[in-house]
Amino acid sequence: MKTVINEQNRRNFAAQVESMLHDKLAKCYQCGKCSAGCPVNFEMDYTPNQIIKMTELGMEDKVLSSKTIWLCVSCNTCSTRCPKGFEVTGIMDVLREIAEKKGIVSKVEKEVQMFHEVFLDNVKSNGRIFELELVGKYKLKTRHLFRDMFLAPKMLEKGKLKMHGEKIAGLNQIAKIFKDFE
Amino acid sequence: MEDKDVRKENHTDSKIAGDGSADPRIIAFVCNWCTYSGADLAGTSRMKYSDNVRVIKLPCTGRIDPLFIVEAFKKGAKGVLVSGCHPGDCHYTSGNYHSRRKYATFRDLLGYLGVDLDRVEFSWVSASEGNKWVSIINEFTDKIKSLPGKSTDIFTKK
Amino acid sequence: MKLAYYPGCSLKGTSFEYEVSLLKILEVLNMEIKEIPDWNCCGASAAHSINHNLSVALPARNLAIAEKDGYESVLAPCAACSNRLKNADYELKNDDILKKKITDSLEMPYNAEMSINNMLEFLIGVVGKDKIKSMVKKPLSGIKVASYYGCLLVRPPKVMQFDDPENPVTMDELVALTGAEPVDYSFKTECCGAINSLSKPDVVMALTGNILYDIKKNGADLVVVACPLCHSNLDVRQREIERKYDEKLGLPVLFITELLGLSFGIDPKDLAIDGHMVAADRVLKKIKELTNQQ
Amino acid sequence: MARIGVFVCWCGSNIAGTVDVEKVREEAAKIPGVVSALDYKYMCSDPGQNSLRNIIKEKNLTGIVLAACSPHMHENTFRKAAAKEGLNPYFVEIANIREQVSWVHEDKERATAKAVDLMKMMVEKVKRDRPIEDVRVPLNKKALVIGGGISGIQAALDIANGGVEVLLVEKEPSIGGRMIQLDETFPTLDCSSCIMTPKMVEANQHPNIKLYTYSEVEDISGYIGNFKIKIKKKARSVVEKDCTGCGECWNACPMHKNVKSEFNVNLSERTAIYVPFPQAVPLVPVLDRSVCLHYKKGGKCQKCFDACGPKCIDFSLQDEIIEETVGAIVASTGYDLMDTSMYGEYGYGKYKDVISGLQFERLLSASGPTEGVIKRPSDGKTPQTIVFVQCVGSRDPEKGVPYCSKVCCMYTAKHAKLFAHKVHGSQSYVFYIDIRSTSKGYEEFVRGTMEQDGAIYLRGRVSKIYEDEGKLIVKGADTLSGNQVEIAADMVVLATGVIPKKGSDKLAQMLGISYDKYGFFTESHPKLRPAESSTAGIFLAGMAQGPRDIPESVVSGSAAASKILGLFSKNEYEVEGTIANVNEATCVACFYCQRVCAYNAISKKEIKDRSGKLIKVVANVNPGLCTGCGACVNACFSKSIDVKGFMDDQIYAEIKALAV
Repeated sequence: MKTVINEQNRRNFAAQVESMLHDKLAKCYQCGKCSAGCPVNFEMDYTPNQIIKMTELGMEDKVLSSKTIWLCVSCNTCSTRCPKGFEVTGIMDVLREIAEKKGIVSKVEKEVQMFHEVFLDNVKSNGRIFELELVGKYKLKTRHLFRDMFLAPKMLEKGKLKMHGEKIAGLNQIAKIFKDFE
Repeated sequence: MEDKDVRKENHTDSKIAGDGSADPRIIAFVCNWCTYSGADLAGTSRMKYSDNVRVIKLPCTGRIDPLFIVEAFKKGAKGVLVSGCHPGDCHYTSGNYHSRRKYATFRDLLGYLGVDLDRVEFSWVSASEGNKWVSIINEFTDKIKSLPGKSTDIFTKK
Repeated sequence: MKLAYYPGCSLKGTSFEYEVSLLKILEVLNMEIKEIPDWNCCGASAAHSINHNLSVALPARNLAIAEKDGYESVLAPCAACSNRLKNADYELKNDDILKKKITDSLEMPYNAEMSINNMLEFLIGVVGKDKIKSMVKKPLSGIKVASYYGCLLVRPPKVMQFDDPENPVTMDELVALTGAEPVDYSFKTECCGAINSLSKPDVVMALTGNILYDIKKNGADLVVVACPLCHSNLDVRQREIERKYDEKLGLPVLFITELLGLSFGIDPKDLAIDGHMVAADRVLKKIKELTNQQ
Repeated sequence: MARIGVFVCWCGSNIAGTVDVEKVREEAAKIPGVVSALDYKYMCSDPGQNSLRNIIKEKNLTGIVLAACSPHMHENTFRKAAAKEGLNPYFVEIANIREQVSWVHEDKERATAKAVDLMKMMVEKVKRDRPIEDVRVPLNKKALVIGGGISGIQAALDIANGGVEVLLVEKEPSIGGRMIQLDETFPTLDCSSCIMTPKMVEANQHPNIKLYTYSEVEDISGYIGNFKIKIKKKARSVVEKDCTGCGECWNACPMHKNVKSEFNVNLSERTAIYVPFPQAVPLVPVLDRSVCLHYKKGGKCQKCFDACGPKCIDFSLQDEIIEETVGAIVASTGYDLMDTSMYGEYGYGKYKDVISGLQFERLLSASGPTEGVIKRPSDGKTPQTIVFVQCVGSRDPEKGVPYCSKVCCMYTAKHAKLFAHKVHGSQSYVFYIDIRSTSKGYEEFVRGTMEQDGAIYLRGRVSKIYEDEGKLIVKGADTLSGNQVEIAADMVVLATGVIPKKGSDKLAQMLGISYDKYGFFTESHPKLRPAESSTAGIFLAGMAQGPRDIPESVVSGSAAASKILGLFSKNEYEVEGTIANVNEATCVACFYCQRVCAYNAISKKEIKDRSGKLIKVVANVNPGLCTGCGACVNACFSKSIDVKGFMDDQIYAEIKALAV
């Protein structure tokens, strides 16, 4: 493990993250409380405090292709307990957004990323979530066709899965929002 | 030698004209504890700086009445420098804060009076900052020299 | 006070029980809420995960519509929805540049003065403890209930402004009002894995398993939640967790509205309790026996 | 009519090399009012000073200007010389033509012109000088020490040993402070009470020390040399002089279950009539009226009274106010521990076996609730695994304070060490962020805790602690290995951060000394005047100034004492006369001057006519407190206050002298 720091790249990346985050990376003094309390830390390749440090050092490729940013469930335990009030959850959002915009697909955690994408597509085309369609499209995309399928019959029986989705009247407004911000 | 002559020339010119910007009179109000000592240190270190400045020593920048600044301009100064201890380092605990706060409100009034605010400068020079004193004096003198004009330009509104 | 209602997608789908029970108890309480016309999805975790502006704009449309219709207060029973609405409102309050960008896109003004209530805030703050207490016809004494809050109701505290983020008590207070016994346990605000339910089922089962076994260990008869996401992880995934860890749980997971409904003496069927994956029959039977004794 | 003498010094070639001193002298002679002008090679030399003195005498000078080196060099020299000839020393002004002219400029003509300007300024200034008398404040040679912890006791003993009378005021029933609560001290592991108790006894028995325990300073006025103080001696309900400290009363007290012992940090109970700990000084109990049945149940219970042999319990005793005058004060009020129950994630207050560092000290202490055997508060079992969490409250701007509490790294290392010594085969884990062990022997001590005593150190904070099947599960991080760590512990000790003693801000306001935003007293200068407060005559010691350890507290106590002994070595305190002065005729009593004064030097003065009728109220400058900074002059709207030596007319004259 070795990193050669390129001053310009380091500054650019850190500045980009800081401006999106509205917070200073230098605030973090690496106490590790975020990592100590993170419920999904056990699956991560880098701990949250490492991600912060790596961002500060400009290790863009490693950070953006890490499992960590996609495993984060935004439970906010880290930010809530951070003694420095640093936006730990916020930085994960920012890094995901940068990765998404750059088209970097996480090799290991692409499913989480795909889920978010399918979810937003669903919102875009219906205005609301049509769960059956969401699940179906997600399964097609990830090809995990049979995962969780055993749940389906009972859910259908209980009335949890609606067979028809609704589209909202103001779909044009939703389309505009997506156009403006996508 | 030639340099010297040029300066001599300037000096005499200003004396005759009395308002040239080539040899402006600069008055510095400084506190006794930090800046005055810092200026002394520049001396004991034999640093050289512009000789346009005349220092008026006060116990603390908190003692500096903004009207002193007006008076200095009235008496022909082309630039006024106020310098004291760094924030938090005041020999008298909080005098420099008072002076800063006072100046913040007084600045508008100075502007209203027609004083070109570029001609007033505030700085913090500690007793150990002889070099800072030198560069502040030199830079401020150069700045004043670069400003257009005659003494009447200081009070732009008449 | 006019109260707007933002159901969110889950209440119209997998967590229809939540809406059914909510509307039922409001009927009993003689209170009215009005669904925000033509509301849209808040964007949930997906939006804030990959597109910050979208995560503010989508909720903002709903808030702006509510404001236009003259509402000052909105109820969002889904914890995730209320979290996103509060977040959007917070950002719009504190970032004028973003606010301009968003309202320009929406072509609607929004003053960011809406009071956004999650289910618990609504029950305690709008309905009121006294009114709830007065409606309790069949106290659930003898039933041990664990309140599970999860993440989204309490965190981040500076935005949610609700209860103690480490030791919340609001839901326990509501449980106590029904006559049931609140059960204390350590994982009240631990994360269940939330949105990664579909994409990382193993992770979700590990987290949810921790919570459920801790609840079980502390002797609860059932769990109450105020979040459809928590509910689907705790309820829908429970059988799988039992299989994975080879230990029976059998913990019915009810929405807080359902528990209140039971104590009001409403028929479980009217509260759609039979819509859950984990059958609540045993507990319902116990409740019936207890209330018969009273 | 002014008769000014101007003396231009060559300083060898130091000045004369760059400044045409003769020209300066010639220019001086031309100024109206200058009756004598002279240049000389070395004005500061004996011949130089002599000629100065001769001319003062001969020409009957009213003021002198020296165009010479910086006033910071020789102003005093020349003032003394002038004073010898009967001239008021403040009629001496210095034009600094060395440090600020000859040494910093090269062009002789221009340097000379500047030197002339500076000389002219000073001539105009000296013309307007008024005689100034240095102020002499008589000193009441008695000191007050507020706070009877280690730093206060040290200060009191040192002052008393210097032959000065000391009043030592302590809020609690016994002196000893925090140090007497500690078990052993780092890095030497000597027993705290073994080294503290003799000092307490010495303070109690010292002929020059008067002890006021269970007492508080209620009011302070005045200034250096002359502080008027009021001490409230709270009613003890026990007549001190008769009490033998036998203990019959507290043994008889029926209230022995419900009141938590403050001294043992809630780990044990105490009675209503009690001494906080067996070695208390003085060994006289206090009756806590807020819990005593006698007061609660209308006088029915008097079991202690009945049990008392010498009959020294008096339920009717009242608070007493004692008035004293002292010349100097030491403020050494110490510290409190932060309340860590705000960390919901750590469960302090919820889980009995999550305790604070100070509580662990009591568990270690032979005089503590468990007699030095480490037992869990929940079930009394001896813990085998303890997790220590550092920086709880410290370095936490969100929930606690941003500063480092300084002592926690060391006391945690000590705790882990003592735990290893007391419970063989046990294991401690220490979560830390950085280890601060910067004094003599400290780093070796911490290393020893790891290397010899086997404590495992993990670099990271703890995020959550919860109970599971009788164990405390500690979820922390080790950032060095990049791991989330879970440890099942029997007990957790939180290294709680320190904050100033509750009410220290109020005391500071009463004393008129400055304090920071946390309530720690601020020193007059952080480097050069660390023992002095911002107010003359008031000195600081111990943790009241900020986190520090025992040796530092002792040093600071001694430093304050030596400052006071130095002050008291003279009969009067001399203040430079360059202080503020009020023109009572024009003062309009707006008291803006009072608001800006950093030294509390301005008070309201009532002017009355002969019949005692109030005519007006004016500002009044206390010469013992004023430092002559001049902030008040600027604040004054009616131009009624001025600083001697830097009067408005003098400064305007200086500006005028520079007119181009």
